[in-house]
Amino acid sequence: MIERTIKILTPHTSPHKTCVMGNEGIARAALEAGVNGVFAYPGTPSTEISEIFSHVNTFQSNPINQEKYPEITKDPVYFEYSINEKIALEKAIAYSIGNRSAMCVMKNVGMNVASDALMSVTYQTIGAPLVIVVCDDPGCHSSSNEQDSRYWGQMASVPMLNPATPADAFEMIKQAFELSGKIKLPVIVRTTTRVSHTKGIVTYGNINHEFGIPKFERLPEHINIPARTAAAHARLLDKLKNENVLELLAVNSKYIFNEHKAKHGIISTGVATTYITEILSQNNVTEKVNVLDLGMIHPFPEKEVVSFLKRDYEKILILEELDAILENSVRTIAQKNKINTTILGKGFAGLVTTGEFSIDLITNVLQDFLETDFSSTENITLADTEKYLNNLPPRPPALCAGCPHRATFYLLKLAISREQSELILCGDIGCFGLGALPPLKMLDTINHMGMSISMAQGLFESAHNSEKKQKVVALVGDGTFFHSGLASLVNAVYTRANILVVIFDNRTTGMTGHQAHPGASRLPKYHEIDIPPLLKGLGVEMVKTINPFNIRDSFKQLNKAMEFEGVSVVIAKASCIFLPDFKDKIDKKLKIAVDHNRCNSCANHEDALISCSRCYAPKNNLSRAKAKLISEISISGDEQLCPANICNHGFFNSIIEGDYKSAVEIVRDKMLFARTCSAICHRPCELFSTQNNVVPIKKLKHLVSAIDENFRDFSHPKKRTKNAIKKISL
Amino acid sequence: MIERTIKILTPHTSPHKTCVMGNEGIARAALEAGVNGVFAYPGTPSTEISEIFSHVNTFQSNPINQEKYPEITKDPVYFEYSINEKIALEKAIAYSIGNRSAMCVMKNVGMNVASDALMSVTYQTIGAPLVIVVCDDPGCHSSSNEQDSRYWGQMASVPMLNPATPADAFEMIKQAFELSGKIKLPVIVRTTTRVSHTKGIVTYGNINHEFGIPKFERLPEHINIPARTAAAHARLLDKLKNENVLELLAVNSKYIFNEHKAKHGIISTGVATTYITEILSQNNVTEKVNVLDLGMIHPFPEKEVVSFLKRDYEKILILEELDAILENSVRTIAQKNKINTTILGKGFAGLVTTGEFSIDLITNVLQDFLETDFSSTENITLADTEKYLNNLPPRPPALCAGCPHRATFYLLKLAISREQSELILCGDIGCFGLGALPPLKMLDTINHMGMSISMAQGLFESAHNSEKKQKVVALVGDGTFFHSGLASLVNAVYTRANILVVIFDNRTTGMTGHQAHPGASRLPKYHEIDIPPLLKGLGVEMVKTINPFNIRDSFKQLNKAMEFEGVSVVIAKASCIFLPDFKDKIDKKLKIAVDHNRCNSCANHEDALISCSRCYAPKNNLSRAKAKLISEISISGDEQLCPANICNHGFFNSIIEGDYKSAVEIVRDKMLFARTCSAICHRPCELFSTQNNVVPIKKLKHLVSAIDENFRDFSHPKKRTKNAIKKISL
Amino acid sequence: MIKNYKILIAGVGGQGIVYLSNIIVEAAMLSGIPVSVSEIHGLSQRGGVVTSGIGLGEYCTGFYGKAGVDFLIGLEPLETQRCISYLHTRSSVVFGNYRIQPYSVNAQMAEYPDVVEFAYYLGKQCTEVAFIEHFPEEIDSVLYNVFLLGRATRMKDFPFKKEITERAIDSVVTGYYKEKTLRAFKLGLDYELNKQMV
Amino acid sequence: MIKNYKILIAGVGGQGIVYLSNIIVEAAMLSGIPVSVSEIHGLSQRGGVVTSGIGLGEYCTGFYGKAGVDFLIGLEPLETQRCISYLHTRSSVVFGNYRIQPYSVNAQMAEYPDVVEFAYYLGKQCTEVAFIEHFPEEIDSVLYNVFLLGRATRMKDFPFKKEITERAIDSVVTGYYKEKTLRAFKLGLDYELNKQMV
Repeated sequence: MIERTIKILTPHTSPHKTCVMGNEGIARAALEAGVNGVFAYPGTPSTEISEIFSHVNTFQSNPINQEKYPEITKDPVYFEYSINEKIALEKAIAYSIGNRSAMCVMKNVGMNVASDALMSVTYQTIGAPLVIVVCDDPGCHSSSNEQDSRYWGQMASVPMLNPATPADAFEMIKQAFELSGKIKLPVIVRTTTRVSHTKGIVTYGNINHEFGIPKFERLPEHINIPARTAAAHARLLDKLKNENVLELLAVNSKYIFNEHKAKHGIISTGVATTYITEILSQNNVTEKVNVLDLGMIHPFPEKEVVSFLKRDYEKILILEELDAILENSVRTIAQKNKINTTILGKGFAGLVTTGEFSIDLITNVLQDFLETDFSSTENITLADTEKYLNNLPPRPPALCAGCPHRATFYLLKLAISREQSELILCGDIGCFGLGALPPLKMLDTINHMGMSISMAQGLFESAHNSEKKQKVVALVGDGTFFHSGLASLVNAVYTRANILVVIFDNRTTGMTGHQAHPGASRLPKYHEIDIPPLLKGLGVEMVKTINPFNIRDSFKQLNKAMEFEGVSVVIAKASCIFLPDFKDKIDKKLKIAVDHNRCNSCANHEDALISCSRCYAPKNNLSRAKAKLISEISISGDEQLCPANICNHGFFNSIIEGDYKSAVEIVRDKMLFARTCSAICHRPCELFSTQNNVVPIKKLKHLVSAIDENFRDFSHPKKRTKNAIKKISL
Repeated sequence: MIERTIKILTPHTSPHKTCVMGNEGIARAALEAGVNGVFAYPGTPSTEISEIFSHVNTFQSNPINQEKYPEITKDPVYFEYSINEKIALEKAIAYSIGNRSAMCVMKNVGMNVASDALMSVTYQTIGAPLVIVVCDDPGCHSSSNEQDSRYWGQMASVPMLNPATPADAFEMIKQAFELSGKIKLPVIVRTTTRVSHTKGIVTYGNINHEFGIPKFERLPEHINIPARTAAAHARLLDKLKNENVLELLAVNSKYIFNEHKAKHGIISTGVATTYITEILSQNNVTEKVNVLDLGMIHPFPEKEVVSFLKRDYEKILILEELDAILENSVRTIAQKNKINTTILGKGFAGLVTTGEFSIDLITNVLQDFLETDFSSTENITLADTEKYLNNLPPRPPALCAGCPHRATFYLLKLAISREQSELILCGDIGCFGLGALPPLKMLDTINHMGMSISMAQGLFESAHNSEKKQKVVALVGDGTFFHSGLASLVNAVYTRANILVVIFDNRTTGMTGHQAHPGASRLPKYHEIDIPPLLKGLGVEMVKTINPFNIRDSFKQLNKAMEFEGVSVVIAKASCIFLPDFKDKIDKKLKIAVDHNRCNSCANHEDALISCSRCYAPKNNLSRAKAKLISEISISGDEQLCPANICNHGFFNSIIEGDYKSAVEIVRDKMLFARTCSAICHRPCELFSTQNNVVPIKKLKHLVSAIDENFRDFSHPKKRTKNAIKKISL
Repeated sequence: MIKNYKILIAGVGGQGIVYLSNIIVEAAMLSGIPVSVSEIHGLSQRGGVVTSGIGLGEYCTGFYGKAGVDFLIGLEPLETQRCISYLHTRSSVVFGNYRIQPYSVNAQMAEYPDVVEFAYYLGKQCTEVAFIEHFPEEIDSVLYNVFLLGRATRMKDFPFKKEITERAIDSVVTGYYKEKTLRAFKLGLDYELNKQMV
Repeated sequence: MIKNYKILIAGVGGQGIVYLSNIIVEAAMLSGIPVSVSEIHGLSQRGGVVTSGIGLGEYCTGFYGKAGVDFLIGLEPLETQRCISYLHTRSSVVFGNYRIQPYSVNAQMAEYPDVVEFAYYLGKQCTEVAFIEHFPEEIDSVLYNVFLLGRATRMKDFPFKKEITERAIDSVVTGYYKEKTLRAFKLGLDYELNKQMV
């Protein structure tokens, strides 16, 4: 990682070609443009951009690096993951007003969160350049909607650039910084997943060190009061007619395949241009069509489009992913200029406003548009592919083996009968949202960032006057809690909602790559905010922190919190497996052995009412586990050993007897996801040992749960099982 | 107020005509449509709608009313001012998902705050009807921008209605509830100031009591995960093609002045239609033009517009306030249908995309469009109006007399030299934003809701590595603090910003009409959140609560907070003069007399270094007052009496001597706004008296500061002065 | 009854402009005349300008433009003067000399206009003008609005007869204040009955 | 050198797909061939599907469609099979039998396809197919990707000579792992040199 950081910080006095991801190109371009500060909230497909600056910041702040690499650590770039996109944009605006150039990075839905800041600053002024990067996600690879951020250009009246390739993105970021400084407006560069996550060749150059000198000017524009607003709106619109804007519109309206006079014209923007270029050249039809690529999409490049429209084409095709924004603008301008050429867009040859483009889709569209059959140049597909594609098992994402959220969900499964109870579980955005999928299915709602706590209180309120005054449960990750959950929680306390909030506190922003947040700051330059005192200060009367792997204690606390009338909060706190503190534990690689005495002390043997779990009970596993947990005649929570309440005694003996099937059944009796059990098990029933030839119980579980006859897995485990058994020596 | 509440709750089995404000009509229509719950954040021009439901809720919750008015208190409507628009919309969505019909009300910029909730729920589903009312403010009467909320229809793909009159608004709210329930999408009704704040005749009818029975259904649509999103987008777009939508488009596309075949056609929406109707009929030209009014603007009423366009007009004019949204859609549809009629819109006859329409503007536009001179029907203007209009003093809004914010600003003026210091004061939205105007001029920035704390930390960060590591000050109202300031403060604590936050805590949401908020909840059904423990829980190390009228103590605390390195917060806590607790004090109407001994004990006389303020010192008032405050040789803060540090002794004697000019000078020596001084004075130097014939010092100040020779006021005060002096008996 | 007639009420926040407009609306409703009202009161509680335009008749809005107001009721003289471009030569005006000084005047940065001179000017320009230089001492300043309405009712182009306006007050005002309000109205109606100003 | 050639790498998050693609990109850069790459790795850390399309030549993107992939490297057999519609009759494929079972298979709700049977099918359909049924035990599973790259380099249509690929590895991989990586590559290159599968 340090090498990548050095690479991105290294200036090149002569052009240096490199193949980088769009997001990396964006980061480099910002550096070359002389960015002073970057403010972001992580979110796919934007995250790599901000991650680079996070590394740059760490690198440049390190005194060792400052000494070793004085050139690339001078004028360090400030970086911050703000707690949400609104604050990130607000701080970026303020930073710019303080005369330091800024960039603000977020994903599509982030712009919604930040929009209030955008919609007013345009009526005012900025100082140093301010560039906003918004990454859209047509096709919803990793987003809760596929909204089209191009609307913000029109809605906020800000210049907007829409690159088609990493090289475009690289150039446009630099243009955006320059333009922003000239017209004192934020400039938006909007990418899509296929631009941000594509690698292409980009030419690195020098890095601008004409950094802004901090300065705040008292200007009337900084005071936004209604009396001045209407005039400010007119001034804003004038800025968009500025010659620098017109120049950029011209520069970014590019003709491609323009050598021949053609009957067909295409106007396209964004990644659509990339598809067209490849397909037309691959099928040798570049002479049949002229293509105009629009890289700057707001203000609308009227002059350039009119001049293209007037070239007397028979038909013009508009290609853009998502909404018909470009198409409607072109039609409007054609109508205004009384140009009667046939214009085709959405609705033509399967072009719709949902989903993303693909080579196949655009190939079909171009064949229809050009009335040309590409089949002569096409490759021949394989035979009988359906047979090999039908019924292939899907591979949905799942919570990692060992993820503490699995333990918390198991706990919730024990505490809440999904069949018998109408209790509603309101989920939120983040890794733990995977709990909505099978096999967990422990979430009833997932919406957008921070909705869980609002959803719970709204659902509580909707049933408030009815007979069922049941508590509603909100489940929220720690990152999301700080992003927007806290505000909803304030509202819940204020309106006396009867809800339980479970914070899945895995000490990081997990989903997007383990960024810090106020509750888990990691770096000393940040102040870590402890959640329980914050909640108590806010007036939450019941706050419980649990270790989700400690099932018996956690179960008790969860039940207490459920019974509490009012707002109660349970913080299930255990590190994400990707964090160093989790990895540290694993790295100890301690050899361990089973202590037979302690093994026999688990709840299974202490609960006189329920027989040993070696008796196979396929149906009522959860209710039996639950009964055991609440049973009076059992050892205390602190003494309890197997978090999943598995009879390790029986399990262990079965393996010694060679009865692996029984062993697996014992695990599955208590744990729906037997294989995972081996991964999340933290081996409480083992003792450390110095003997090298002892296999830990965790490994035993892993090996047994991987046996082929139980799981029909014909690959490696068989051999591994053999090898493992060899090593067991007791 | 109770009568208005009863009126709005009373059902009418036969049509009942009444003249009401658009916002009142909206509230009534929601009741008639059977709304179960209303969630809002206040903001002009939307506030009256939510205020009505606030009263309805209070009325219906009162057991006395429940007994007295059983009919109109049954099935009470839930109401809540959520802490911001995002949470209001989220709770409304949740309420709807709980099968209770909901309405969410906000102003234009509020939709930015709420937008993330809107942009995803459309991909999912609601339960009972959900109507969102957004009130735009063309002309920026009371907003920080004049953004066009009509974009949300396109951007979020939700049906949108755009009424022209209160009667329209009334009907459309009912249509919106019905449609929302049928297609399971939120429906937006967008008004403007001129619709919301206009009164017109509306016909009240019956009230629907088919209230939703609380119910939550576990549906896959409630789980928003990327895998399902793309398909959900297509389903959303299908909903907009539903027959119920098409029906509403037809119903709300109305022909006006359609009797004659005309050469001129107008397509208009919103209040534009109202202007056209009046001007055309007033000038007797209705036969010259056909008008199509579009009440439903998303999805675009394609069929209706095409049929209008095909009527073979010579010219068609598009009239809409703000952006050319309708115009571009009409041009697009004309282009698609190869209709070549001349279409005029923005750019024609002074039509621009900023500001609001007016009778005069539209009169000119229609004269140009119809090529007809209306002057024959016009009234004759008065002569020489310029002479009487030039140089008329403006009347900008100002902080109320007695407003505690004045005291806080005075304090800041004492503590912070605006000439000598570069200290930046970042303001926020709310009453105290008036402090940006003369004579206070104590704010450097005002942007949008909650920006102050972000601005301060961003500006601090921009200068962080420079030599001036000065603290930056954020000023924020208590309502705004809960709306969005808290999140920014979390970020400031997290990133270790060196800022001072002054919370102007006047115990209410002042600007919009004194709504409750979590920090000042007033009603027992709400839990009041005390700010200091919340801040301490959050990790703010220095939190001080001051009474801004207690200048000496407050000054000390403020200086300490300024010196503190890190985040410090000063809460200037004193009630808004409109709150009952302030009024209660006034209502006591205690008669009071001056105690000569105590009068002489003010700081002026104790500070040996500074001569008595009877010596007129026009230049250095503030610095002298400040010197006095920090002087060692003065009586303690607790003993200090006149908060503005005015020599009441000298003042008093001047009046007795009849030297009113001197008396005024003494006041003005310490208080820039002498007249206000009399209003905000809380009479600490007076003693209570039972004598009826004693005039309080506050009244003395008021009378003296209102004397004509000092203020060139030729009206009443002269007589009042005379009368008042008569009454003085000492 | 007349058709398409526009009344404008102008003043400062707190002077009861909306209240007065409600009475006129009620009078229109009682007369069966279509009515609509446009109020501008952004920051009225902070002492800003408030106006209320009332349109009587079909297709008549409360919005007003140049020379578009037929009847002006001015509760504050400066705000009355600010409205003169909306008047025409056949307009009627009633206004009082109860001044509320803006900050700029108090701070001696601007001058309050000469009200009496303005009243003379207006009298010459418009059909009928009534200027109340001194309100009778027996009237509470909060009822100056209704007093002016009374005076207006006596003017020849005012669209409502006094019986209608009285019924409107009776219907709009409830409880304790009704009597006081009707008395203020009566006082306005009878004010200097034998002495026509300007 | 060839122009316009598409390579696809398919597998599961954590298998080093991006890493492998970086080596190929470096090989292209060293050869002076225009290159672009399209990766899809939404929730890779959560065990999802990861693919990387590499386009070689001017106007050649990393995006791939039906019958658009010339060379497929499959790091996981199920994910290899999922890609067959992108292959054409002149495509080359190298893939290994290192299975990572999705939840549905583990929970016995779905069956893992018959990999050997699939390998035979593919062998008949495409120009050249190499199937690694058992990876040599001496290779760490994290280096299966480089092993397959080595095996691929030996195939006749692979666009880079082994010297170029080796230089690319040398340039991309730094420090401690370089030697191990080069060894895995060599092992792949030499794997069952005398025994052509399928």
